[in-house]
Amino acid sequence: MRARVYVTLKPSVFDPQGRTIAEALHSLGYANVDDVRQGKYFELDLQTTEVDAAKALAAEVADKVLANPVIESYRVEVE
Amino acid sequence: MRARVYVTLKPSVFDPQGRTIAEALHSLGYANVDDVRQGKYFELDLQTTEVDAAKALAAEVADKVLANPVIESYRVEVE
Amino acid sequence: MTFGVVVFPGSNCDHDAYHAATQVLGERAELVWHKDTSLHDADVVILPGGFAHGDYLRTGAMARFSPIMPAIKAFADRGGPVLGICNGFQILLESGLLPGAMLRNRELKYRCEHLYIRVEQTDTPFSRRAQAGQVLRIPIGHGEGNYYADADVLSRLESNRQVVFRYCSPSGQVDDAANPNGSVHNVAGICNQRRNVVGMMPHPERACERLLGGTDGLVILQSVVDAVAAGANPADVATTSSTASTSPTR
Amino acid sequence: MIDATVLERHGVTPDEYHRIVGFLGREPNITELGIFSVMWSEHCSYKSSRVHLRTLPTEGPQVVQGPGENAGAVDIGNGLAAVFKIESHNHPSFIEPYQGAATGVGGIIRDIFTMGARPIGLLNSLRFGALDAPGTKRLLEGVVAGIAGYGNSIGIPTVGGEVAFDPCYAGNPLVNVFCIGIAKTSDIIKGVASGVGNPVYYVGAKTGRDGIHGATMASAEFDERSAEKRPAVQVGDPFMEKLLLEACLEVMQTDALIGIQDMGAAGLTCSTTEMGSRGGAGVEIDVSHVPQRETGMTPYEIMLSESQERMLLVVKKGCEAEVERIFEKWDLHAVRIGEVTADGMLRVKERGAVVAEIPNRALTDEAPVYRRPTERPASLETAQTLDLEALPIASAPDVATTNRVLLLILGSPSIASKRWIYRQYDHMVQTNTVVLPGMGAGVLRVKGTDAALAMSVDCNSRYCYLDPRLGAMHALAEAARNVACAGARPLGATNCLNFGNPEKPAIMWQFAQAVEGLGSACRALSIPITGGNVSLYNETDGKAIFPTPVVGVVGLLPHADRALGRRFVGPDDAIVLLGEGHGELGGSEYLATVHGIVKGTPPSLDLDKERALQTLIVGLADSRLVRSAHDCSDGGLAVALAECCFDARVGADVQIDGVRVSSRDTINDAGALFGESASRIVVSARASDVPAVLARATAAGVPARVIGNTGGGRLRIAIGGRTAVDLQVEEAERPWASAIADRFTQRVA
Ligand SMILES: Nc1ncnc2c1ncn2[C@@H]1O[C@H](COP(=O)(O)OP(=O)(O)O)[C@@H](O)[C@H]1O
Ligand SMILES: [Mg+2]
Repeated sequence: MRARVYVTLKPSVFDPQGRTIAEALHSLGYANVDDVRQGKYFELDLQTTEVDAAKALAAEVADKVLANPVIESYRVEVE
Repeated sequence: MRARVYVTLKPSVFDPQGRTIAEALHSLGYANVDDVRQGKYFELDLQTTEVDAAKALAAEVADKVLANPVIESYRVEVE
Repeated sequence: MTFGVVVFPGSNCDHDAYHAATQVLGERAELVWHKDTSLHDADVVILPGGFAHGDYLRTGAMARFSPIMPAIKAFADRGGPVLGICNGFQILLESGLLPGAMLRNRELKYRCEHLYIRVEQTDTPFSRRAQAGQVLRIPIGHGEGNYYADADVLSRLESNRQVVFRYCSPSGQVDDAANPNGSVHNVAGICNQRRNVVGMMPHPERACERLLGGTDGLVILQSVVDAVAAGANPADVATTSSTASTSPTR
Repeated sequence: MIDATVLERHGVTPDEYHRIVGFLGREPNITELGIFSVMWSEHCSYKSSRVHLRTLPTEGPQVVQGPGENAGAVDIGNGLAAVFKIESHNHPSFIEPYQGAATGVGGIIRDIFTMGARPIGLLNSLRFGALDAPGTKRLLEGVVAGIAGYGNSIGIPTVGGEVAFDPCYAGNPLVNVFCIGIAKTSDIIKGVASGVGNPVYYVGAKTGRDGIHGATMASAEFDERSAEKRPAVQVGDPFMEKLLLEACLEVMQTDALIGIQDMGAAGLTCSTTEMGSRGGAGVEIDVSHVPQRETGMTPYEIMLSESQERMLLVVKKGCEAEVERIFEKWDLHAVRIGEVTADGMLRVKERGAVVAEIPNRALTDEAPVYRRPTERPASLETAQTLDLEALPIASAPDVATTNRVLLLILGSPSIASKRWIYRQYDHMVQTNTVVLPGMGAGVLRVKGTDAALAMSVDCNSRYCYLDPRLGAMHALAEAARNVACAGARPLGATNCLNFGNPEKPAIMWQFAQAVEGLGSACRALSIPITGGNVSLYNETDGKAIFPTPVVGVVGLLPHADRALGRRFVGPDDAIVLLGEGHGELGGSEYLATVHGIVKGTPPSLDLDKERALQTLIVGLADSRLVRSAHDCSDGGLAVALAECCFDARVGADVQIDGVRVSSRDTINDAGALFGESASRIVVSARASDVPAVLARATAAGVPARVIGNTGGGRLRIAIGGRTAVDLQVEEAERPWASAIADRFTQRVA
């Protein structure tokens, strides 16, 4: 089973990388892009075949390893 | 309107970060996680209000700037 | 002759290249701001190391859109010698002047130290003074120097003899133990098909003075001084092919 | 509106509040209270430390700038000055190691370029709990990556530092970062605001709610517009700082600038008031002009935000366009937010309406100063009592056991090679690095001259715990000795005083003692203090760290190519020991690593002897009479000798005298090999130069003796003719080289 984990900086944390990308896009003429925030994205291949177990496992892994709870939050999806 | 862009290394490209995380997870006892691949995730705030236009814009930005076609592929979602 | 050293926002080895060109080689050099659209009278262009635009998206990803890039492309198309060092190499890859891409070092850590590279090809403007198979001790300093190209591109690179430098042991052995970042085929530097554009991860400008622990980088910079003096369009440079083995032992 | 709870949340005592009301002649509003609270905080006002710091020697003919500006500066000849300072980022690094360390690097770099100097080098001094304790590796990895992430990106080489591990830092790691830059002495720029009507500019990152300190945080209770939750963690933006660095240095080339200061701790508040107070002027700003990253920010939040990568400039009237143009070139927008006034007030407006009005002096010069009570901790007696006879070891020495002990010490993380760490730092960018990290003090040549600067940061906190006064003297002496070993004459020092809670008399005693010791060592060695930083309240669960006064010393080598490293250069050189060992084991690495105790009194330190030794080694280097020099400190002579062999793979065959510190010979051997007597240097010299070396030493009054020769593949040390240590250099090097790296092996197939 495949789980997807999305890790993003908490909304209150400044994201200089996203801002720099947004500014670069503006200078390329993409004025319609107001803002960019950059996060991380993980695909996990799990041996689990049950959706709930997979979700729980992915969330635990996200919480413990993939995300830094001090500044980041995460979201888990299972397909 | 918000667009989400997911950038991942092509399957044929070795992902040292994903590999390292997978190994770390194994050593922490998560034997159920077969493999991990790490990608990037972008949230774009667009001024566009039409779904199709937003999608097209996000795809263009992804294609031109956010992803490197030599090693990466991308996926776009609009909410 | 004049070195044109391009300054991107976030370049930080620009002054080092400038120093090597002017103070060590005694040549002229000019810093070219990335928003310029002309290289003025540069005879050779250096894209220096550093972190253009912070390398926030990908190394070199944003620099390739700089206003100066069309002039660099045109210069390269005319056969002018272009050297991308470290971040400059990454920019050349992103802008398509050289094939392939960079991944993070396989150990995921930035790595700075003196290393050894073997000169594989001597028919480029940046290696013509070296001996084929010569081992150079030159520092690296990068977190994303893990060169990648897919199998087709790689075999084309090898058969066209476009791998100019490979990481090796002090005695010239090309093997995995000598590979600091996981690059395919121990690639430390490559050139384009026309051989006038060279990209390399190690920093020759850091190895030009005895005081700083070695002068092996000089051969690279002096090569291009020779090339320009010879008025050589690199395409015309004697194509005496180098003798170093083209496929590394893995 | 302002009640006891609000005061407490701002860390303002009732007495202090009384004084605030006195200065204003009325009750402050919440914005004013916030401004007072940060300016009167320990961090900004030095209220507990100031009376002690005043006693430090800060003068000397070489001093261009002493304490009080953003950084200190010393004259290095050729019309140039070295500008340097050290600063702590302990607490933020504990909360978020990567960003905490990264923003610490960013902050100290701003302090240097603010002075008009181009930063050319960084050092870092790190302290963690035991490396194998839970959490330490993650902290270390994050801190090192953060330092690398910021310093590498901005292009300033990290050329040295120190890392030590001790359980006392488990809940409170220390991250101190040192930066040095070079300026033309005539071009040094100060953080002053002057010239009534001159515009005040803001440039750099936009202001967000980040970094508004918990203790001084506004809450919905006293301001309905503020959000309830604010992150304490700030994210560094080295790319922005690189742009700021280049743009500011370019602006400084013009005559448009009156003064400049970075917005560090207490952000806009601190920079406006300090600049005004230094210039004897007032500053008036309108917060509505301040670029903001978030919506609905209050004046309180804007004034107290500690968003990174921001600078405040006072520009000559009429030069606005010139300044704005330079910043635009670097894609930075300099924004005029106010002007210099004549009335000495900090006046803050919001869309024209005054929201705070405070005399600058009340915030700076008139800030509270406390002479807090001190008391020698009773427990010190026990700690200082060391009974060598009680150590559980055999009495008859044998080579195998002593070899094992040496290997154990070499593999102790505090002693072991820090290569795994400094390999992650770009230490060569700017092409000035003459002596690489790992070889002793960092040495950077000064382009355009023959000279080089040497620098080192040091502190043995075990010594400082056992005797803070003597420990601090050792810290200065060791840093200076490391610099001298590179061949450089020490010119000046900076210090970062990391201590526990100053409201506890025992901690305050440690602090007072350490400052006293530091001052007396500085005077004896003629090394003035040009600046520094104090970090107090380093405690977790009421348990303080060892007192850790980290000292950074900067020295000058007239000829860069005469710099020395620790490593033996080749075989058949004579090994000479300068100075004498007395087998002092108190507070030693030997006791800590082998016996797990921190006890006794630190080695004695005779500053006259130290001075003679340092003068001698600088002269020997300058005359090219020695080929390598290595300070003998942590781990003693045996460790120093081993380190001279490492990386070079040159062996050594050495005979030393025994010492008598115990009835048992094993302990006497330990004293001779691992005792940490001060003022000793191991040098190597060509055999033909030995007479000259010894003659110089005699003339200087420094004991010196040939103790052996370099060469071969073994490290052999005999004591009084009897072999004590005998190891293959490679075997000795293994635990030293791999102790840290092996704990992080992360190799992907
Ligand atoms: N955190 C660090 N960053 C860079 N270099 C370091 C660091 N820690 C130690 N080093 C380098 O390793 C070497 C040994 O450090 P240390 O044991 O403190 O030396 P010494 O005993 O001479 O004071 C020095 O050259 C020092 O600069
Ligand atoms: Mg030290």
